[in-house]
Amino acid sequence: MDIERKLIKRASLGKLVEQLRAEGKVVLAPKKKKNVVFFEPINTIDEMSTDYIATTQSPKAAAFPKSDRILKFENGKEGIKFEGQPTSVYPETVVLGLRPCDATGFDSLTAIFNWDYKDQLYNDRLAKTTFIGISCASCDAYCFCTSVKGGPGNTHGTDILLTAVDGGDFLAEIVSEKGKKLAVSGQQYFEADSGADKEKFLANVPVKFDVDTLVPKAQNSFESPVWLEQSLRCIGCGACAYVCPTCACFDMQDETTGSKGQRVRCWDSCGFGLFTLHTSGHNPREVQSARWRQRVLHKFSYMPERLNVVGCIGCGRCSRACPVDMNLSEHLVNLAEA
Amino acid sequence: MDDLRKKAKDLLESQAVNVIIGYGEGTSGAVRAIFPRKAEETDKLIYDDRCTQNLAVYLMKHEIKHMEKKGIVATIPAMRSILQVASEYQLKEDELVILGIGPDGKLVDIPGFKAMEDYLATQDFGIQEDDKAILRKIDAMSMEERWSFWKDELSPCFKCYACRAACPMCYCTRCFVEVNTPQWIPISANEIGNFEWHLLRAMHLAGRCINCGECGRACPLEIPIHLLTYKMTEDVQTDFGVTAGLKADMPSVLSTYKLEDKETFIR
Amino acid sequence: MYKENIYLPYLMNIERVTEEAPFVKTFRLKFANEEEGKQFTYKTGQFGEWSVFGEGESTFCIASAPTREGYIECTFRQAGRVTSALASLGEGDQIGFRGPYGNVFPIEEWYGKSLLFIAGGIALPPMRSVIWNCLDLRDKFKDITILYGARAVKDLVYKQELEAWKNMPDVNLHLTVDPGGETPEWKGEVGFVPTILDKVAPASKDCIAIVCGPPIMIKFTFPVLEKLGFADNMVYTTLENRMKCGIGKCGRCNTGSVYICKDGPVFTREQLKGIPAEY
Amino acid sequence: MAEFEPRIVAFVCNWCTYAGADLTGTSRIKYATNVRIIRFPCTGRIDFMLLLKAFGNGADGVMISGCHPNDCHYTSGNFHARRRWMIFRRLLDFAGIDHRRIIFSWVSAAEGAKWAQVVNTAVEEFRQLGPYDNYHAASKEPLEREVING
Repeated sequence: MDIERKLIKRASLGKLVEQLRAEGKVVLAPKKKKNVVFFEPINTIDEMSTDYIATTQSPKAAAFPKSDRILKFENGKEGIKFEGQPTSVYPETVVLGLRPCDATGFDSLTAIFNWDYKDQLYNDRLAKTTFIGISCASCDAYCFCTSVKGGPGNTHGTDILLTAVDGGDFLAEIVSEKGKKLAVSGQQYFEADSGADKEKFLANVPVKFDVDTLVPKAQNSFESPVWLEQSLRCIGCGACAYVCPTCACFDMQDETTGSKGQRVRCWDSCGFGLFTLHTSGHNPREVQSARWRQRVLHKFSYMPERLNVVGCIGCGRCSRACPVDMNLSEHLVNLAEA
Repeated sequence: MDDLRKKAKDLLESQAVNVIIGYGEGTSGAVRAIFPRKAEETDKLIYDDRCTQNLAVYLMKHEIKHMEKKGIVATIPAMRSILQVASEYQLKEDELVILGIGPDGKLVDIPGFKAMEDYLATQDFGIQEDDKAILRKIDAMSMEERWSFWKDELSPCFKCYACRAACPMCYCTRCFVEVNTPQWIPISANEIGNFEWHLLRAMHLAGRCINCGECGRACPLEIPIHLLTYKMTEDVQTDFGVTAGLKADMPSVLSTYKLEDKETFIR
Repeated sequence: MYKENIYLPYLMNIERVTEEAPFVKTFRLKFANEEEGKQFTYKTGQFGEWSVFGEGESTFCIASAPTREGYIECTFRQAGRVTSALASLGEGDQIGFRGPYGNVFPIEEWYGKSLLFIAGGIALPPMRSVIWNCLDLRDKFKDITILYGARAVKDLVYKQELEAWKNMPDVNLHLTVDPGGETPEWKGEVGFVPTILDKVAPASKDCIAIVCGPPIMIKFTFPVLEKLGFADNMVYTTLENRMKCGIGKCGRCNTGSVYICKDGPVFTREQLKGIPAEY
Repeated sequence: MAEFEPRIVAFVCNWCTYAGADLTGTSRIKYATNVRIIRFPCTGRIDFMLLLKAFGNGADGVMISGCHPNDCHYTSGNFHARRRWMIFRRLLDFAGIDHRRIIFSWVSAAEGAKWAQVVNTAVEEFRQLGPYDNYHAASKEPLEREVING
């Protein structure tokens, strides 16, 4: 579909949010609490923060929440009754203010969740979600989207991409059918394109490495000593994985009260020591270096090989969230130059 | 800083240690832990105001534990962690060389645990004023306000366990949240599960926390969880007169008792 | 929109419980919904996610042979949260089962050849599915040799079936227990599996070896097979790693870029040599 | 409206309070029926986690009772427990969890009458406090929020 250019005034964006809410849609937008920015439901645009490079928490929860019910069960006298989570209750959702890199992140998630077996929970949530992205006018030292074939104004993955242009109004690029539908239902808020030069308003994100060189190198680096060297200071928490927009590893757990309960899927991290522990006590990834290697290679070797997609979008969240300054792009540069 | 580098270099050259756990330059003005294992790498060691991470956490890390003799750049919180962990029989004195750093940022000569105890006895290490102010603010709240405060603070927690990973005292190979027969604490990060996790983690640090504040600093969501253990160190001090991390052979507060322990609530 | 929730298990009724060894039980299971049972098919080598509602899921192989219709069986050792809960259940109770997942033993490719099964301890269950499958198609194969070892006599699983195999004229069965694990009545071999394999020395010509056991047993068995002349592509094994989903999503079981749940669990030794050993 | 009947879980030690409660019964002393007693080998074994679990599963009040100081069957279990409760009680208070809903007592095997009196008083106090709504609300259907918000 051809991208259609429109203009939306800042005030109109607020009215659009009000209309979406009036239609019963959940609008998730960046909200700031201290220095941390989350995607949370908003009622009016005033609640939305614009003061962020990338949000602390990625928008992946829109389609892959930190805890998600798979099924409910009940142990009764006549045996066990269970039913899968009906996905019809998932709300129509609009994610406003995600970055172009974030939108690309759903490619990685989709590749994983649809690898042969199609994951209904994820797909049904995603199908009900519309993404209104906002291009990046600035970046910081952790950003490296341009190194993984992204860009601060990339339209891929968003349904509508807004770019703040002169005077604070937004250039609105209507990218997908979903975007078009939304733009039509709120057509009074979209005006004719002013012809602004989008590129002029985008951040300049330097390219740190060439991903096409990196991937083949990563594929041959399993035995490399870099993993131990890089990961000595890693303390094995899951902060990087939990803020990552493409990390999809999960755990499945049963939670019960009395005779009733539910089976839940919740986020997990390959960085945790017990992630791969066998019941026998044997652990294939006994040490942190093996776990760090798994994290990097999963994104830059295994996913490209098996799913034809690089599992990283260069948002830099992992490095910002890391309590011990494990800087991913720096390590990738090392690897690419090794 | 030159003193530090020189001492580290000497230690590695004389093979008195196999590794130095210290601070180096990180990215974008950040500081990170570095692990020089060759004398020439000691030039990368730094020490300044930005060096706040409690490096004692690495003494418990599998890969580093197995490097046998280690030197560690230890600020006062790190020294206290070392003594505390040693009192729990997790560290041997002869495997460690301390490169002590005083409050003025200068190298202090700490030849052993005894010297460390003596040095710490001369130091002042209360809870920092800003944290103290928040503690008093919470104390002054009504019970309902405190409940709302913590509910609000803990609700974003997604259980990445950075607080646990950053803590030198959280060295269990299997934490109570990972004990699953039965499963006590919910794995999923839900409201009450987050309460249970943080309160019980704090309890497991009762009489052991040395107020380095790493847990709060490590939290990617800026949840002030360190306040829980800070409050508890105050309580342990009030009730039992004990301060953690001052002696290498101090019995644990909660596995000992006194006949005269005074409470007012048992009927 | 995708219609089906891929994590929904089948509800299974426990028809029979067999105590195999200390802490080891076999469940014979029937589909609570007969229609589901009729549509269900699987092949030997595949595994599933077995669940106790309220405790969670656990991964292990289907221990019955697809040639035996109308039920499936699983054998498990009581070890963790789920298997302990399973062990507390009895006939008439219900559990969940998701599957079948993973690849299969290519039995059709083995037609006309001899078969050598080598198993240790609790690793006989995945093998038992293959053994019965092949025995049910006995005339398709030449010699069938089974070498099975356990730590002690009491730890040998499927004791009745071992007896049955012993009495089959066209099956060579060698049982062994580790030194010290024998009882006064023990008539089998005493010694570790690789040692006994070396002693029995089956001919490698036109023979497929299927090996399954603890890592230490595998480690010492492979060189013996090599010595006996078994080519790497004639040696099969089945791997296990911790899993949650069983279908390539949860991110646990991969060893390098190979996912044990999807590319395995059955591998030839030749394939194993080409992948990192994260298992 | 019927009077609110608090649900109470009592964690008691096997050697003193459990025997004491038994004596209350055999002595035909009537007392409030709101208490579900859970017997432990010793107060030293009553993990602090269990208190939170009791509230999470719907209790409005919790009672903990064991041997008087110096009477512990295992010599010092109750002394250890006492230290733990001193700290835990303050921590709960700091977290905004209502420590008035946890009542501690020493009740010996001979104090059947005391047990009845302790329970009756506790029930009355818990009744005054009302149901522990905010804790129960937080523990109920923990995933409902995530499911709705996506």
